[in-house]
Amino acid sequence: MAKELCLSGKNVTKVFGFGDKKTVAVNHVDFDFHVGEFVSIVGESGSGKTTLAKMLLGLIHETEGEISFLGKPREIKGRKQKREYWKEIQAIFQDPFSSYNVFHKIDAVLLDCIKMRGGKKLPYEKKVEMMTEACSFVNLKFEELTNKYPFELSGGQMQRLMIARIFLLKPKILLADEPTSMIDACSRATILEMLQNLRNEIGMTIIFITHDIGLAYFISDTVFIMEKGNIVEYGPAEKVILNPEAEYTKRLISDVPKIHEEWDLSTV
Amino acid sequence: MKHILSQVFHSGKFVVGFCIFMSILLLMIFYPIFNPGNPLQIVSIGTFAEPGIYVSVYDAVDSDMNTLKLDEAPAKRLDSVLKSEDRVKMVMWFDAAGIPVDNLSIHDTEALLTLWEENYDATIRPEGMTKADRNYFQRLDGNLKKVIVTHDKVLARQDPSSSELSVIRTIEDTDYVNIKKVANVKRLPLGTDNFGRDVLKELAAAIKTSIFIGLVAGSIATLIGLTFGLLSGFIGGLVDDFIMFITNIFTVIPAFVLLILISYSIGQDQRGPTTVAVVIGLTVWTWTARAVRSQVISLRNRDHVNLSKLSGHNLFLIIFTDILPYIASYVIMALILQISGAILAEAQLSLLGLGPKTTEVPTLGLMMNWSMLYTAHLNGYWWAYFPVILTIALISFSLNLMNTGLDQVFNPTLRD
Amino acid sequence: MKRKVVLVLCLLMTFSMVFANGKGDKGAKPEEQQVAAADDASSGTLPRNQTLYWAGLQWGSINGWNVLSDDMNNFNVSRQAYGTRITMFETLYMYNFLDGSLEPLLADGAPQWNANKTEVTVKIKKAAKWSDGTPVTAEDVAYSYNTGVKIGNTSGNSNKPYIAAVEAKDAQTVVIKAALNSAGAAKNPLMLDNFIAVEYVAQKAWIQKLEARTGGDATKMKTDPAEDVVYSGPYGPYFADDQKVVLVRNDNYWGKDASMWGKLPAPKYVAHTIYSDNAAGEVAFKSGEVDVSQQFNSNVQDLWEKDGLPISTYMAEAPYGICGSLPTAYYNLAIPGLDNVNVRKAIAMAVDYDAIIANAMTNQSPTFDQVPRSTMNPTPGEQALYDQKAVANLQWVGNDIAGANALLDKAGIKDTNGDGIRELNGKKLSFKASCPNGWTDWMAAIEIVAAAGEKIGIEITSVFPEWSVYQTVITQANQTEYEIFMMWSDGSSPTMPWNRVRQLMSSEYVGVEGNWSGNWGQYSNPRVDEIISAIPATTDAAKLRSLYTEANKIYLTDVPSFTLMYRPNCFHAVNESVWTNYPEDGDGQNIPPGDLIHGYSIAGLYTIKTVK
Amino acid sequence: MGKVMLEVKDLKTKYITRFKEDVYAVDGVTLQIEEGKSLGIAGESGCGKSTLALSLMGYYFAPLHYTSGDIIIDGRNVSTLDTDEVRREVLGKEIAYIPQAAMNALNPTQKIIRFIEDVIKVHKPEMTKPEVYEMAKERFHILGLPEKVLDQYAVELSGGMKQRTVIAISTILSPKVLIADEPSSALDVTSQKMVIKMLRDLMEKGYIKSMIFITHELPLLYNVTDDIMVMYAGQIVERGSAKDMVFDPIHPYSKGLMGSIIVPETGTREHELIAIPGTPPNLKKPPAGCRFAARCKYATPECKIYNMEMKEFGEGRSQRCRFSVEHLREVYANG
Repeated sequence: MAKELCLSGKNVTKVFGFGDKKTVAVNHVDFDFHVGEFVSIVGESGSGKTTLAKMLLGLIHETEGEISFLGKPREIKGRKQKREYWKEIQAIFQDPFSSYNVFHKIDAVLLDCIKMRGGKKLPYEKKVEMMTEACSFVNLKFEELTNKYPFELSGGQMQRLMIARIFLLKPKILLADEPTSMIDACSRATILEMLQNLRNEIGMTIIFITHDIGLAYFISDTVFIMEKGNIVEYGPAEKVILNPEAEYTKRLISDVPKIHEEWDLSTV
Repeated sequence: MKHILSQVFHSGKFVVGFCIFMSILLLMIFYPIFNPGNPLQIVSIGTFAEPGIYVSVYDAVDSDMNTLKLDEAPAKRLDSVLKSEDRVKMVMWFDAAGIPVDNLSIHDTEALLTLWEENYDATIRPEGMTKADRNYFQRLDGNLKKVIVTHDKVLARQDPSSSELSVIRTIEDTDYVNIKKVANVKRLPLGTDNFGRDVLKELAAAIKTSIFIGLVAGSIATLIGLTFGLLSGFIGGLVDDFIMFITNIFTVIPAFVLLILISYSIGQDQRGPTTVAVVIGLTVWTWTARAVRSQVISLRNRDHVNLSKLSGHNLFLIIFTDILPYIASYVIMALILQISGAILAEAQLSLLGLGPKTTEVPTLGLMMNWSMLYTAHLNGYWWAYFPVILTIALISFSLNLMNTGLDQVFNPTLRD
Repeated sequence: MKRKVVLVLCLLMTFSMVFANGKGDKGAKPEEQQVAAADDASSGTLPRNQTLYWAGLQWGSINGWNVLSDDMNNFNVSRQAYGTRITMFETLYMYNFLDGSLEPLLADGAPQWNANKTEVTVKIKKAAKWSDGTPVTAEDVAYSYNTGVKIGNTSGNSNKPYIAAVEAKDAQTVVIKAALNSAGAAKNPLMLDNFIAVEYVAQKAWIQKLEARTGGDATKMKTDPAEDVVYSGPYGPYFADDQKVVLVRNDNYWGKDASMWGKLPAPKYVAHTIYSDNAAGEVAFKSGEVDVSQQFNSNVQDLWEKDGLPISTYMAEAPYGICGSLPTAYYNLAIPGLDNVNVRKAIAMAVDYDAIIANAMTNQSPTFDQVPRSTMNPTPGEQALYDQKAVANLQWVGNDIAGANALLDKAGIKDTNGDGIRELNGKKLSFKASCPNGWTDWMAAIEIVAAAGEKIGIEITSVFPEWSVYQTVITQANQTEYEIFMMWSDGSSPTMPWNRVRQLMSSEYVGVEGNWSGNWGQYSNPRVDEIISAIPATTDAAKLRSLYTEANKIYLTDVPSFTLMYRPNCFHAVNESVWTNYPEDGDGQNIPPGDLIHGYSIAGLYTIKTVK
Repeated sequence: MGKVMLEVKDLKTKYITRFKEDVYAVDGVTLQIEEGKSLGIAGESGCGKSTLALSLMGYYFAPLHYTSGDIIIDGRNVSTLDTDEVRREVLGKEIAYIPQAAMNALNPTQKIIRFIEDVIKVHKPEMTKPEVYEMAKERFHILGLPEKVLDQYAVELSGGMKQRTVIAISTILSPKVLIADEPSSALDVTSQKMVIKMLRDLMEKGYIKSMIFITHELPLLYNVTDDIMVMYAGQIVERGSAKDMVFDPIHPYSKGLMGSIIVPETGTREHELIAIPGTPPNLKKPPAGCRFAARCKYATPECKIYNMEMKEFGEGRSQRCRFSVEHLREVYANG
């Protein structure tokens, strides 16, 4: 799958605080994500994966290093540039309950996407059509959702609606920050399936942030393992998970319970 | 919205607070309608007329009279000036003046009065009797003379040029006037104050001013606090540091001291209710700023804000749609507290003589100030200050109660 | 300092008012406690039935006993025009403001004037002795005066222009020579009367001791606390701190000699508890801890009629006392609008004085119906000095809205633009009326003045600056800040009512910086100045009467100021819980209601008895 | 068959909300655990797992209320005791409970040994402080916790260490039953593994006689407990040995649950995930019939009418679906 570069970083670093309180959240990492790739960034809490994600999204600025988008250095200084950039990269966050403005109806979320895609002046019927399509993409019925408030939905439905939002926006890159960690296992499958559909049907690049190495293995093409701000290992999922090289990766895998293999408790 | 309202009105505390506050508001709105006119108009000459119904004597004597034969009338009349302690004192006078009082019962009114009529002499200065006592007996004597003689009273008019008197009518002790027939009857439910103003009317107007001050001061404080809190919390960084520096300065200096200093330096002739309200508003915003800031900081990291950013919304849109609605309940609660605080602050300031310029508008604090300056509290003119204190207490109590009620609704951790 | 105490007390009172939630008297608690504390701290030992307590004369602790000083803040050594306080230091004569007479104290017999009224000779009583047993001599009188002039205290400064010399003829004879004008007559013989009635006599030996101690330095002499003071009065220092001042009777007082009182005053101790404010004093007075109160008790009749307390005033009925001063509202004549006599008169006519008297003075003042307005006190003596009939058509009783409106309309001062406010020369008539903040009776009066303006189309707003600000402004010569403002007039004294006419209208105060004396509105009329200079030298009663009548005619015509109420020289209410037989109206003793301390009212100390 | 340590018969408990509505969170649970055995409870959030854990202690406080049923610990029925007796005689001694965020319950201003002293004081007041210290030291040593922890403050410990310390403190009196409600879900994988090892040690060394382990992480459950019980909407839908449950689930809900297991090992990527649409029913008004019927893709209209009881169908296995085991196996095999 040698494809063109979508997002890449060189020496990307993020430092929080000054002096004694200085913490290096992301420490000179390099990465290349390709178009249409399903990438997982795996790390435990405090590994800097969420900070990296926010930098990729342009929500926070990198302290050092350079992020390139579609082969060109990313320019997101001004508001306009940011707006343009955000048409190409979007996100789904961990907690569906906090991802919604509880004061807005569900329609508002979707209408906002249509507006962002320049469909502000479309007739309302057209908009409904688009929204219905988006909802059906995530197995939701727009008629049942319209005029409802987010708190009337279950967590799984909310997260699916988030994906519907992405479907409407059709960005080049989707950054999914632990989208299933707050969701029950039964609904998780649906979410994962829809993410795969986004990649397969729209050709989106998906950057999947997770602490669950099993999940990363299950879903992604490429896996990046992060430890304390560093990328300690990366490569195709099969290789990294089944034949890990880095000590950290090995430990991570051995610490996770399995069902077919023996879970060795003596190693702790 | 409807849902929130219905929830709010399910809170017992809120409803009680709301009812109290509404009744105060109703008093404020409707009393002036029933009793129009300038609340600062001086209606009584002299200070502190007691609460009650005042009947114009001038008109009463001209009204149609009915004759009522009431057996108890003379006794009542007498009782109004001759109480049992007066009887005891009369005996004391007889004693001091050396009049034998053997076999005299103080309940034997007739004997007592006869003896008094025969013997009392204002010029006698019995040994050991104080002047206060002598004055007392003179007053008693005067009062007795008025009631024990049941001759008709003659009403006469004086000719201004010749000073001659012409009898208009005689008034008998059985003459009564229906109060409805008297042209001028003034009800003063709370009497008059030191200036002779109708206290209830003034109170209604004062509530209005005080609530105005509360609203203006509360709005200013909330506006400043909200703006600072939003900017500080949402933008962060240097802006946050700077705003928090100012906020801390204001927090460290006790607001009331600041208030006193500012009010003092403004000078009395500049202090209208609006100025006082602005000054109060400018000194008490810190609490709101801090509360809003901490709320905003926790909200700032919520994903829906991030998502809103990713949707390309600008700062103001995000603040207005994604931040403000979330903190609206806090802000409203803060506003309620600020209003109640401002009303109290005005009362305190005015009590110290630093309130709004007097006598253009009444405020609750000014009413207290005046009644205190006239030592109403030492002399038992309760109607001049107690209703004011009660009103202040009720306003503050009801607002705080509403706030607690809202807190229960908006802040689920306090739910049981 | 006092302000702070007041502040703290106000706060305390607020709290007690708010939390006590009810009964009016609960608010009094802090004061009561304070009083109780003061009692325990300093004078639990003073036997109550041998002590006479005052209230309302002493605020803050005393600075010492120095009779030559002006700032001892000591109610026993301070000078009052209507009768110097003579418990400790004495004057030659005692002034009686009831009838204006002079009773000899240190002096023996009436003062002897020479034929052309340029000097007065006073004999000193043989019996008069200092507290150290030495006799009081003419030399003491002369030395006291000369020292006053030398060190420049108030006494010296105020008498210097009118007194040429005070000389001791012999041990018992002192001659006071008036300063003469160009015509060879006394500049102001009234000031000599005043001198012998109000100026203290100090001991020459003690003054010399003081001079030796201070090296004759004027400032040091004036600030010395004089712990070693020698006095001639019936009482001497006993105890003083920030809670209380107590004097003890000198049982060797010379006055028990038959040539003076023939006995000692009744109270062994005279004491003044220092109260933080009027309210505290009032509470103490009501509870019987104070015998004689100089405080203004609003609605004083309530004390006996409602509260049934054994309290009485000099007169049983309103106005309860003898009024001797005229709190007056001055027009600032430099203000456009107020320079128009019709505006001035209209405002003065519209004011509801009955409301002021009922409200501000709670009827402790005769009304202008009872005593028509003039420059005179409401005492019969002063009232007789002018022809009331001649000015009757000029006197107004107030609340004459129709008359005031008619006057303004007639003068063409009308509301031309329909905003309800009249204009004069195109400028709307809008004035600020002020008096010091916290002076409640004056504030109430100013409010009523402001209310009157509204009724006649003149906008008057009330402003109450702090006294510290107020006093600096009004004593400036050309201030334009206050437009209608209140000031006092001096109380009864031998120089009255001449001095009052002068205070109200004399142009000598026009343009004077730091003017504390009078005519703050800067009125100027040459004829009035002539009258003022003529009165003191006039002895012919008819002539005097015509001069006063003319002065009043001018005053009532030009209206440079208008009196708002009559006010007592001092308030005098007594609580008879411990002492009784106080002087009273109509008791034939002719002792004035001067709190038993001012001038001849001290005679009351010899008549009071303890209650059985 | 070993000695029954914990026996629960038809336990029903409910929440009473602010609006006085009843929520039937545990609706007729029957189970038993033998000495030396551990039981895992699995299910989605909102299925009543945590409520069951709370209810099993016999310690009820608002808004949780006991309705009916028995809880018998080692022959003693604790459901009839009042709250005070439960606290004094049962908690800690007979039954210990470790909630999800137990580690945050430690007062940061006290040394660890003080907590142990507190626990002992209630149940064994005769022990002196040095004796307590000795005993704690020994227990910590055996469980592989450093002794110095005893003299440290909670703030000085890492999250994993804190959680292990809490477990050690809770089991210091060697309770007969330990109820662990997601004891490791807030920890990183390494700490999680240590906690699990410690629980295993406690069981193996006999400090606890039996254990109930609650988690939504099935691979963990598979590795920790002997038996697994699946809960749905306040009821148990299936029970069996861990191995049977993971590899041969019978009830459609268990089937779905097990089908969502993802572990980082060979074969995972080829494995197809099973999704269960919808959400668990609102327990204020539990549906008639099979509670899972609304979400079950094999359900027929009858499922929504008939409410089934647990049926045994093999060695220690039982399930609630009205279809036969054979029918279900056949259906699953055909996809």
